[in-house]
Amino acid sequence: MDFAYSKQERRFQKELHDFLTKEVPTDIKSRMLGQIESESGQAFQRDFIKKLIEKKWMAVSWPKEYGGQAKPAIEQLLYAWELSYFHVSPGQTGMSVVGPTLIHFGTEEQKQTFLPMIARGEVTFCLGYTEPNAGSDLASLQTRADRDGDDWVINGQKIFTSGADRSDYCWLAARTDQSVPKHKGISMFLVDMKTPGISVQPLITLAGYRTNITYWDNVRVPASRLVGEVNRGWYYAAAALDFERIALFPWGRLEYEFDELVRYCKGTMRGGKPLSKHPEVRKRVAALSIEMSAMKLLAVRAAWMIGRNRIPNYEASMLKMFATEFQQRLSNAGMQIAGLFGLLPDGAPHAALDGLINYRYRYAVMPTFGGGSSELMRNIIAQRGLGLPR
Amino acid sequence: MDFAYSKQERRFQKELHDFLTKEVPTDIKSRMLGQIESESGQAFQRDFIKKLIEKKWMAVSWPKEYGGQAKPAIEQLLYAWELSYFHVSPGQTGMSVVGPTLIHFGTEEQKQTFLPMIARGEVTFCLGYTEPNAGSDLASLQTRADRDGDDWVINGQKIFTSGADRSDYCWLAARTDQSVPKHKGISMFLVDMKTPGISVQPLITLAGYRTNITYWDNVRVPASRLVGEVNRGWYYAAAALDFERIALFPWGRLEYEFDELVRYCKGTMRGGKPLSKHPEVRKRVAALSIEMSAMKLLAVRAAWMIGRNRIPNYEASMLKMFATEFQQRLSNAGMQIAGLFGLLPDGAPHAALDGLINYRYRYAVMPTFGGGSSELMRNIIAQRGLGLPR
Amino acid sequence: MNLDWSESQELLRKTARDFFARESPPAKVKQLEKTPARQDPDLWRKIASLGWLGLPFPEKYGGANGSFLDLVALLEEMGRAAIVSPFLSSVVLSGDLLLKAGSDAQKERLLPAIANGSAIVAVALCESDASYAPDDVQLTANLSSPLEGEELSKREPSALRGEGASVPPWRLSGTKLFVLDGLSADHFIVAARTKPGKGPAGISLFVVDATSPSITRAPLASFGGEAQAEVRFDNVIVPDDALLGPLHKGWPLVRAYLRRGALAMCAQMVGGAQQALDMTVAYAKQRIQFGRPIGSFQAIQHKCADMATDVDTARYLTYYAAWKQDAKQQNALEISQAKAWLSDAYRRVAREAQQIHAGIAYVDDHDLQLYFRRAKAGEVLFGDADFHLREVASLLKL
Amino acid sequence: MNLDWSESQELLRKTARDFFARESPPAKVKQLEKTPARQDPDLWRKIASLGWLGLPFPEKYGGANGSFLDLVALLEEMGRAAIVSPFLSSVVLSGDLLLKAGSDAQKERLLPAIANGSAIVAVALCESDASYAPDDVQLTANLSSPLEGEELSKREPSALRGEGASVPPWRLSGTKLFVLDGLSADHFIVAARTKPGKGPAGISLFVVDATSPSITRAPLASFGGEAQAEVRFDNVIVPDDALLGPLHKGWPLVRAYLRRGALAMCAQMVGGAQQALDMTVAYAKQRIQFGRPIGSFQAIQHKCADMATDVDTARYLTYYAAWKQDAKQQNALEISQAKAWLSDAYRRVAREAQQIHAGIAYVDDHDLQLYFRRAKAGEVLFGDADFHLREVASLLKL
Repeated sequence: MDFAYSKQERRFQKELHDFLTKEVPTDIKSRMLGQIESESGQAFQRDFIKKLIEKKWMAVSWPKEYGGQAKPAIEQLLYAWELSYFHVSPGQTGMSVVGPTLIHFGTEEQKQTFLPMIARGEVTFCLGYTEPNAGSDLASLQTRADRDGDDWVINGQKIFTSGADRSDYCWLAARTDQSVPKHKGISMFLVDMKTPGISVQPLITLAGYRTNITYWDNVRVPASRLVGEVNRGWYYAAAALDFERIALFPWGRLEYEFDELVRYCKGTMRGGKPLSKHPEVRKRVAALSIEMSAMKLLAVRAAWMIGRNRIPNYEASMLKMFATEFQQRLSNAGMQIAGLFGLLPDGAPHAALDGLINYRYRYAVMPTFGGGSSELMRNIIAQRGLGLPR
Repeated sequence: MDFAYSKQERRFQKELHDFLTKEVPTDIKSRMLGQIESESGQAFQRDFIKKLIEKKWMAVSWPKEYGGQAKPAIEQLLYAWELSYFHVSPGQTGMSVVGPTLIHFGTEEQKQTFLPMIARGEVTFCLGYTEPNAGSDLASLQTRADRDGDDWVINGQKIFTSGADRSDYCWLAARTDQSVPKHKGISMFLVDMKTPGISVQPLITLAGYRTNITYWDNVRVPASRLVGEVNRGWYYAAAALDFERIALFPWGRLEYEFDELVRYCKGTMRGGKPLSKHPEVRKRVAALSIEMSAMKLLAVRAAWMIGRNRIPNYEASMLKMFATEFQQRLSNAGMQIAGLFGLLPDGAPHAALDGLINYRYRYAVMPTFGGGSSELMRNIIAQRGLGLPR
Repeated sequence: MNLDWSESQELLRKTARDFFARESPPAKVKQLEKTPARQDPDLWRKIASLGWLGLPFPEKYGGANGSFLDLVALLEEMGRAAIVSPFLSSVVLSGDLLLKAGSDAQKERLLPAIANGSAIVAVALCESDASYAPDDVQLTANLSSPLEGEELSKREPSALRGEGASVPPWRLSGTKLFVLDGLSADHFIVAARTKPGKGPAGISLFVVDATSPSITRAPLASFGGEAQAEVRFDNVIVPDDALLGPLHKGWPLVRAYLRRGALAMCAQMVGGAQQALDMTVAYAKQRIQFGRPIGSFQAIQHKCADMATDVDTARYLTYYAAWKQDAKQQNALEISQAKAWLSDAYRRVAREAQQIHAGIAYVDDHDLQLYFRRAKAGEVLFGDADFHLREVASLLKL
Repeated sequence: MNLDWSESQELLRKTARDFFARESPPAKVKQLEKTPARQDPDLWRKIASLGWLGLPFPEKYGGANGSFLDLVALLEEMGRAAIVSPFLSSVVLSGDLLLKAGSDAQKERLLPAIANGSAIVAVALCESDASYAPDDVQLTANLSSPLEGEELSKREPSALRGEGASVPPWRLSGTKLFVLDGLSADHFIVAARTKPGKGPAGISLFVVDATSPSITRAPLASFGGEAQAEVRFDNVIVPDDALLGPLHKGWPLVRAYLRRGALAMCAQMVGGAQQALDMTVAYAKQRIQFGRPIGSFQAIQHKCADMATDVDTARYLTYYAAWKQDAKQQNALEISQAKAWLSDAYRRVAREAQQIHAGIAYVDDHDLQLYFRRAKAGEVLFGDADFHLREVASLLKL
């Protein structure tokens, strides 16, 4: 047993860290609140992608023939961790979902068309999975794609289509066969968001950033944009989700939040002494540090398994569940430590950590149901991991 | 809205309290650990019953025509609370299960035979419900009673038949009809424990007291000892259980445990000051005091509803669930406060509170599944209380 | 023993529920939250016309002589509707401080005005620590500069020297944070140091005209929805008769204010938690996934059962403390028990409500978010769980 | 990075699991728990014959030069089988203290004896507080009364004056509580005050022959199953060369002992928690209620998922701390993190295991109770969660 990073891994980590420390300005770090969805944040991310491409760090996980670095899983984890610590996560959907799926399952034409664009950061994607009546039960989705000559014609409605208003393509799941059990009739499409018939309606979230409802009204998509094989979409999505849960979930953000909370506790006087000298605060922060370590170890385990070509099944679900629930406990503890100052959001005078604490508390609501609810994760751990009967 | 006890209620409570303070020796109080199941504890209880009968306090809840006091529900609660605070709970099964069921559903002959004996504390009962394969799913019990002439012939096995080794009668649930859905074919019997064919095998529990497995081998019971009507046993048991959950569960014991824990914290020096001056201990005990208050209020609510002839359905389940889970938190907190001294049971030198803390930690394991598991209670709250679909 | 509301209380509850549903529906509440002052004069006038602004006051001040449980009934409905108004600040708290400690003149001037809605009075307590501890009160109230040759020690205010004597006015300087309803207030009750130092001694309360040009106010846009403000007092001159209660010995009044505020918050929080539970149960019954209502899944049922238990325990802890208040029994312990419990319980309920609603309630204008945000603010306001657990420990004489 | 055990560790794990299943099945463990000393000489000999009693020692002392992770592999299986033995006391802890601080003579005398099983050494630390704090060490070690005319200040022990000098022996007086394996021990390592007072200064360690007639021992029948004892030292005379490590400066050794003990406990607790989970999952698959295996109910599945998460996180926190130990990196933080976590996690796992097993495991001789009881003892031994959270806070420089 050996928890040490290899020399190469350490070098990569240090290089990343130095680069990010240099390139990501402190004021973005301290004001990253929802920036990913803001105009200025978007502009920063676009510029930042160019720098990543210069460093050949854009597609670290992909095979070299597709413009990637073919980095091993542990380095992918380090990459995702460091970038998310600094709150830069360029082209996440393209890099982590679309790219890998195309590499494994896409047609040759799809690979040649999309992979280089993704690797160069020239194209953005939104995910068209969830529907008003298909959340946890994603396989019950009703958006349909009907074959009409060389095209598929798409009709339906999607919700939580984050980034739909500024993405070039939608990675869309639609039903291509009504006659088979529900998860067997789904296909995946690459849909140009400029295609007529798509309309996008904003939804503002509790955390303040924008997501969307998208309406699909006779949207014609060429058959060449059906990913891989027809009716195999469910398996592609599941494979992508497993992948996404492990390496590219932005767990580094939690470490950043923890570090900032520690800084807040040390730097904030309350009752004549720093918060970090209050026994209750000390105990709370100490407990959080343990969960932080546990989460990192679960992430390392999952990445290590992938590196050994073992497929994490329940392990990925455990990580996702633990990390997202920890995030709620972390942000809640931050709010409790900040007291009344935690009630103030970004922009309000006196807001604790410039509103970071408040933002995270609002944001942390989502990950325990987004991308597979904690309830589903527990089902998976029990059934796949422990072999309990359905 | 008025939480005040009436003058009569207060008088009854005071009378009880004064009586118990006088009659229950401190050394029994402080050494009550498992006494109910011990020889000396049994002897004390037998003597104590005589005193209760003198005070006409034996059958406080029963109608006067059956030797009872017909006390209103709130006074029944006070009675159960005070007695259990002092760890005396004479004839619990007879008073709380057998008696009320006979009063409501028994034949005239059964009432006349049994009620006066119970009211005078002359007869003891054990409960024959649970079987090895019928726990939470009690309705699947397999012990059968077959009609043979004027008798029923009972065959089967029961488990957790507490007191079977020293009870006069068993209040036994057995299947009298194999052809109907499972809860519809059950009847209740009053079985003399001296009947040939009954054998009793001890089971020692984690808490140290004895319960039993009972084997029933062609046990002949006269038809007159089938309670009420044939095949109605399930409804009688359910009615008795609801009743038992509310008024006569020994919640007063928890208050005693809490009070003793407070005494321990105030009287035990650790690190040069009383435990009660340690911030962690203060916080923990304060939190327990709140749960204690909440539990009392849930008990008062249930009793008050009964007094108003409203039937508590989910409210009784909520009380049972909350109180038993609180008991685990309380005993666990006690163990944590006592540290290494909490590991020592009754009889060991240095045992915290003479082993009370350790005993309660072991005992508290049981009530969250005994008498209806917390899982079932939550099902009931959700389905009966909130109307969620099955 | 009677755990039912009285008939008149039931009527009040029903009237209030219908009124708020009609006059302050969630959409309107959310609009109001986007305004700086978070006060709707129109709604306020309508509430006033129902007589609720004088509910706890004696009749001679235009009040209805209501009990604290009457207030609880009303506050619970306010919490259920998640309404935003200065009711708590002005009626429940400032009104009570005036009743407890005000001179006849102060009471006559302000209570009828509060009761008819023409004056809003807010309490300015917290400063840079926002900890509800006496040390946090550092705003100074000094007597105006002495006249030539006058000794400071002789410059006692009239409260100490008997009526009628005149002294130079007080000058208040400092900054108050988290002043509830600080922007809509017409008057402040300000906790100030009349003797420099720390601790509870030397704190006095003053009634201050909020429109003084030496007062600057700015909103603190709490995400909880309540109307918080920062209020700067820049050498604000107030007359001697502005002193509310005893000189230097105002802290017991502040403690009473905090306790009453905590209990009133509990009542609001019970209403909010009940509403979050009701919304969740209704949603779980109609939301279909995997071919069944999600409310039929055991995991959802058990969450809902725990929520119901949190709500019921919170409700009775609150009612019990309120009943003791009306029965004139010591209830500091019961208040702190209720508030410590509710601080956690409402948050747990709101959190599970969000989890069961999942995505649909993560949308900013979903009504459930009102409760998610109120729960967090309620947790902290008038003392969080840690604060009240410390109180409980002291009151248990540990 | 490699999260697999090595081949030799896998072999050790398998050998140990098979061995304990065969030689120390639950029924035997429960019998052993009923004896006062809680030590099975026969089992001990068999363990010795496998070479495990010298696992962490250098070869020259009859050891196998194993790593800490090797120990973890073995301890985990001991925890899984819930065995009762002085392995932790004698091999893992006393052996390590001797290696760290012993003189050559002490090492040569005791380590081979520990390794071949002929000597059991136990550590006597706790007294009336049982708090693992230096103030709790009050047992006194005084030099024997001075000779006529001799000044006390000159009576430094040989450790300070160079080898060979002879001084009168030490006299130890006091009572130790919760001495693990105190009844079966042949020698004690005793923490004593060589200077009166409080705090860490002035504490020294002594190796004491446990068979001294001035030592009285009595069992403390912990319900956790581990062999606790009360040991009285009534003016026990020990020679000067009994001093282990530096005079007056023994506390750092005690701290190292506590940390190593905490980590070793973690390894045992991981094994026990895994076993409780495995038993529960197996039971939930076969126990039928309502016509289905109870493991098909979502409430049971979610409990099991949480238990598995507790076990996995506990496992990797422990392995990580152990790996750092072998890598000679500072791991005080990681140890305290692991122990704080396991103190709660194992108890949670054991509690849910009991709840899912329900009645059947409430019977005293059900195997699951071993784990329920071990979990509670493990929670407290070598520092409970609160203790280690305070450590974590300090180590994080909060």
